[in-house]
Amino acid sequence: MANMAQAIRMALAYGEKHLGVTDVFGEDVGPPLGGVFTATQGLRTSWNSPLDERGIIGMAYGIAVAGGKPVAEIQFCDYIFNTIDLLKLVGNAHWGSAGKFNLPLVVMTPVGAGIHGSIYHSHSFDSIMTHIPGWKVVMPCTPIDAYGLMIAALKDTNPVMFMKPKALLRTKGDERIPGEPEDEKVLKDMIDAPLGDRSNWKPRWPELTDYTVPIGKAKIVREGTHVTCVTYGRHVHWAKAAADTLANEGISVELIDLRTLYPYDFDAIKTSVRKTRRVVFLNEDTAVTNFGEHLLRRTTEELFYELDAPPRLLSGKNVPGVGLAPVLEDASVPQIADIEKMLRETATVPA
Amino acid sequence: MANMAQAIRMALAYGEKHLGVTDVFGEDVGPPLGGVFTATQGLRTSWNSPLDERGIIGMAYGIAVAGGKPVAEIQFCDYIFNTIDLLKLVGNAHWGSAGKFNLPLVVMTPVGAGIHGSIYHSHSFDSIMTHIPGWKVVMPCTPIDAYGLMIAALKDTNPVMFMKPKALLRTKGDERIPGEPEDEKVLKDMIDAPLGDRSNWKPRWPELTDYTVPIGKAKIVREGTHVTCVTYGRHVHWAKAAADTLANEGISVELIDLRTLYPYDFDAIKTSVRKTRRVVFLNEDTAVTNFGEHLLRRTTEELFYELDAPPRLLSGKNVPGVGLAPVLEDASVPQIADIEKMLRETATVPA
Amino acid sequence: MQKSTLRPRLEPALQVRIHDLMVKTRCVEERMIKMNRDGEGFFWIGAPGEEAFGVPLGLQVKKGQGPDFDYLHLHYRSSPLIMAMGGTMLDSLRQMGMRATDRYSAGRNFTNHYAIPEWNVAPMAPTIETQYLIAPGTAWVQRRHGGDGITIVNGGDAGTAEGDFASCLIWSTRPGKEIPMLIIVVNNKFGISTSHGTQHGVRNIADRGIPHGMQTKVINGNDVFESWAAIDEAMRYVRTERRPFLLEAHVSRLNGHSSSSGANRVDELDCILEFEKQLLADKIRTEAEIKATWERWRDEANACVKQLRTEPFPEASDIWKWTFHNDADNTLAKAGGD
Amino acid sequence: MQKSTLRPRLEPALQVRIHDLMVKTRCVEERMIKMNRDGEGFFWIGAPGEEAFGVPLGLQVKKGQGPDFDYLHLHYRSSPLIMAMGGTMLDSLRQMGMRATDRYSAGRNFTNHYAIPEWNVAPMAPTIETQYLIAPGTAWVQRRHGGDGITIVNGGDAGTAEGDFASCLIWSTRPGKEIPMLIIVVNNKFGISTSHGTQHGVRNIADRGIPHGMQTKVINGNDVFESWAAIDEAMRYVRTERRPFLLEAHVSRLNGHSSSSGANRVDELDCILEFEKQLLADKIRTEAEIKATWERWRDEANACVKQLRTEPFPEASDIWKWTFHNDADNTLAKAGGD
Ligand SMILES: Cc1ncc(C[n+]2csc(CCOP(=O)(O)OP(=O)(O)O)c2C)c(N)n1
Ligand SMILES: Cc1ncc(C[n+]2csc(CCOP(=O)(O)OP(=O)(O)O)c2C)c(N)n1
Ligand SMILES: [Mg+2]
Ligand SMILES: [Mg+2]
Repeated sequence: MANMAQAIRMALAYGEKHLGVTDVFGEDVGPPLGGVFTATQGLRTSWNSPLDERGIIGMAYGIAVAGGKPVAEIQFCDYIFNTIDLLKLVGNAHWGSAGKFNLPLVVMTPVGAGIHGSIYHSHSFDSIMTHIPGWKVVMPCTPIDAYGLMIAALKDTNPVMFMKPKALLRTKGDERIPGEPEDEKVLKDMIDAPLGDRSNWKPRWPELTDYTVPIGKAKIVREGTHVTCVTYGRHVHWAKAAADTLANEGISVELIDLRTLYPYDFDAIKTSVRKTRRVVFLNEDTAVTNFGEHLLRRTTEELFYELDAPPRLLSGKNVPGVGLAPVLEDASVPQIADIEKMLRETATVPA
Repeated sequence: MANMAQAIRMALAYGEKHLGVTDVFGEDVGPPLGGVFTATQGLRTSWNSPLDERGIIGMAYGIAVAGGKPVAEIQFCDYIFNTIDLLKLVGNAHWGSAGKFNLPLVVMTPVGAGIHGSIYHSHSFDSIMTHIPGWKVVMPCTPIDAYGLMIAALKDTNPVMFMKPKALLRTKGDERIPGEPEDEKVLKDMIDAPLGDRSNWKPRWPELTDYTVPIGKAKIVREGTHVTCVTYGRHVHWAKAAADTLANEGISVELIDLRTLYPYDFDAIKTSVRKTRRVVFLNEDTAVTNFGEHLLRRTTEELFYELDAPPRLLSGKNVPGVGLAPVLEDASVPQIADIEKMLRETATVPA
Repeated sequence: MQKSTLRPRLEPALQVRIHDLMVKTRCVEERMIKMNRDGEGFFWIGAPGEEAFGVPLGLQVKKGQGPDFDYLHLHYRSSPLIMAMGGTMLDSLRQMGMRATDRYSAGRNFTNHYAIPEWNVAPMAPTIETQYLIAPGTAWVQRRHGGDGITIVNGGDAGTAEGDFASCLIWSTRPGKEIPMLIIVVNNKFGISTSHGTQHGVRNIADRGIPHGMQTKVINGNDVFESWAAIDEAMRYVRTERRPFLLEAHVSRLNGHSSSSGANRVDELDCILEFEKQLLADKIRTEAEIKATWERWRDEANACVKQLRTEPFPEASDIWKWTFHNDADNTLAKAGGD
Repeated sequence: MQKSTLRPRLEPALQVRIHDLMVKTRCVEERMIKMNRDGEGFFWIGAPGEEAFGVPLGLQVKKGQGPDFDYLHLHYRSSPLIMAMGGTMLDSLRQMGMRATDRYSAGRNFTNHYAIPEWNVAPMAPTIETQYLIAPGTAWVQRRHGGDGITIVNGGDAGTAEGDFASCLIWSTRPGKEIPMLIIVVNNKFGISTSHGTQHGVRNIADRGIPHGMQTKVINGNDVFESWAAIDEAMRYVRTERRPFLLEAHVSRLNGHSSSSGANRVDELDCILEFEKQLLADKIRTEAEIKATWERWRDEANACVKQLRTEPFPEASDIWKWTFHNDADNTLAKAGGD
């Protein structure tokens, strides 16, 4: 099975061939490295940029104005925070020009903790990003969704922020990418750059086909009846693990992978919460002015009378960073045990 | 009575004289202009910076490291969004250095709509700013609170973001600043720069005295029993107007001016909501991942069983900007009628 | 004075045309200032004093849509350029008047903030200097596309303190990946109230291009002839060499920064008066012709204001338009945001 | 080769001391790389290859607290400087080992990220180039304070593409408000995998200071003698003239970018070996003495690792410490965030 980095790479290769992608660029995105997580190895249109995030976002904007289809990478979302004004400009271009210009561009960036990244390679970006109007925001948690969401992003005529859960980039899924060879060694041979000299290397892309995960559509990862858990990114997997444990205790968790953070699938949340009457919103961004609080607010406003328990947020702690020592990281970011605990509490508190 | 710009200026003059303020700086902050809203006219330590917001925040950080006490201005918060990474670094310096360095600095910036500022002079900053740990965040709604909060900010040994509600900077309060002369013309003569040539002008500051509005303390602006409204900045005044109207209908609104957005006075909110059992959070930032949603979330989690009605958020609309035409601005930002409506609905919905 | 050598290059007919456009621009700006004073518009910012540079620039733009034509990334003092390209007074005044008919922003943006896809004029924002980051993107596409279309970016002197200006120098001179871009700095010696010399240690702003191996030039942008020649030279170079050129033009700021500082006329050299002296001396125009030009455009401006007064303001529900590129998405967004 | 003229300036005892510190630095870095390989630390980034420049720099710092002394705003390849100032192996290795005893960050930050108030070493973050924005602040205070304390800022070549580098040039040369700052760029010709020459059109990075009227110099930072002399010259200038100096030092990057790229030794000139050749040729050190130096520091590094292994990791509740400067505020913050 392809890992998520390979899946993204294949989606971009598909995009270059079929969807008019003109530039995949950013710091160390082009040869020889092909991205610090290898997500852009071997791409025909990939190139290395200067070390300048503001220049990268500006360039993407300009390419889109001139009819190109750029995919810009910010190496870690920890380094995107000097571009918030530009992201706002991008999100504003269509609205501010009364519909005269739209900017069909994709920005992708790895987010979240989980690779012992310490203070400056562990940031989340969901809260600030969802606060910037005019963007679509997606975050996959499996390679197949990464493939399908990237293709959807490339087809979209709006700016799309594609968040890559850093900790999952090297993990495999259990569904094959359409066109992916059966043997993962074969895939590796075809599309992974060799160690050592790469100057003459060229990838051989499988016969990739179109596969779109529609933007705005959540996925019910696990059906359940006692409590709903709404999350995305790597916490989907942890929530699943927690739900499995809770199943043994007779607690049935309905797990929603939001996949698109904006515009999000509120119907899916509503339907589920109407059924379970209890809900936990889960993510790893810090706790104050957190995107999960938006979902919680809307749920509370619209479904107040249908809730049997206080809706809850489980998020990262509101401290300035994620520490390097594992005990610090684990204390900062929701762990499986924390998820279990909050789901259990929420499922069992008397109505 | 002093207006808010004069109050801030006097607090800074007090700070220069008594609290060790070394630098009040930013774009057009020094002579001749003294700030685009005149909030820094005549200050001894004020100076003009290059047109470079990133440089301004960096400079404040550096001055604080070297033992100075800087007050940096970003001319409009609309132009602070290229410095979010630096604000994060400032908020992180104490935590990341294990307590070795603290940064006693103040950043002040005008926020919000209300002066027909169009897309780029109407932004709010409460949501993103409260999402940045390590900062205290305040926003006054009267000259006297502006004076007292600025003095508190100058005494604080942490970074403080002082948000100036743009639309209120030229409005007067009904309490005199300690030391302020009775006649406002006298005050004007003493501290407002003359029109025309200012090269030889020097202000004569009144005998200002210490007056601190403690950071973290909300103010009950109006007591009430039927519904709580939690807000800050210029919406305090609008909420008051709405509450006055509703009083005629027999609806009693308890109005909380938060004054400090972080760390906020949750006790005040809790006490009030326990009494009224109904609450509306009000601000003009855009609706998705909005700071009011944090307050709403915490209130819901902690007081769920004591709420008789869905807690509500009334905020700016989730569109990329505030349009110039008044009808657009009014449609984007909560107006008195909107506040009335939501307070009325929340107060009267059956328990 | 270089004038004597430069003047012969400009055909009299062209000089007449330039003068006409300079006056047109001045008149539309002055009408906006009046609208502001009359309470018909909240904020004015514009270009009185930049006509001698902006009109020759606008006339030399290769106008059209797509990478074969010039892309423009402009600041808020670009009315001379836009008028010279064929922008109408009515369109500018509609934006000042915040009308629904404002084709640049439908009443959303400040005046002199354009967005014209047919002429490759990218959407403008008042955020100083960000256009210098966006411009390399269109120039990059043009580099790949070939042809002689170039990208033009302009902005003020104070704004060059933003790191974004330096980014532009870096991105336009990447070895072997240079881009066809005319980088302009319009130096009026002030950023709002702050004079250039108090904040910038450079002798010329344009000199900052030199270490990057860039062609540079500093000119008197108050002089039509010098401006025309320098723009011509710079554009030829960029169009053919497909490399950047950094051009600094010194100009006047005749009405101060904006309506925030009163928009009153200040005592600086007026490029239109200077040009008119030349036109008279060279017998290209008579006093009467010049007077008639002013009258015609003043009348036209007044007529436009009359016209726009009959036109509707936007409606409240319009705020929901155009957040996304398709209406279904806007509906979804509205549901989440309302 | 300028060496012949520069060499006599350095006393043999000083040369021995420099060598000792270079070896000390190399040994602590190599021990960190081993810790990383052994799973005792997750990420390594450091300075093998920068010792010939960094040690002479550290030895010439005016060390102390407050504006009378030098302020340092550093990047993550500053171990030679810190070791030369008197930093201990143990402290560096504790940070690598994420121990609670890590005096720079209590187990929070990556290795080689210092924060030393007693030596004016400002808190470090791995955000490239932001230190160039912060440094002018301490230099500004020093300008006002007087004395001969200066501010020193360093960073890499690739990072100069960030606009922040240009901001630093602007803020340090404001006319009449110039600041005493030694601006250093350590040019190892790479940013991670991207070579300098593919992204930067400048001949020398230091040339970018010239339009700002700044003194500049480019040196071979692999050479101890040249480094010492250039730093000496630059510091004298900055200390006395109270103006900035931009110094570019070319160095090797001996173990690649970081542990992310394997941290394997690459084939570039090794400044320690070069220096040792000189020491031998000049009979300042013998083979045996050199060998002993390496052994002593290797042993010391191993002993430190043994020591730190006995030391505790941070505790989960530690995350709540130091968000704010006082505990009451931290308690309040915890209540809101927990
Ligand atoms: C990023 C940003 N910071 C601040 C402002 C506020 N502002 C508007 S115009 C201006 C001065 C610009 O001066 P200059 O670049 O010289 O252009 P000029 O107006 O003189 O043509 C400032 C500070 C802004 N619009 N954008
Ligand atoms: C603002 C920012 N962007 C990106 C990164 C990721 N990053 C870490 S080191 C590095 C390369 C730095 O190259 P250079 O400035 O030459 O310094 P060197 O590592 O070569 O000493 C990059 C891109 C970062 N740390 N900060
Ligand atoms: Mg200017
Ligand atoms: Mg480098």
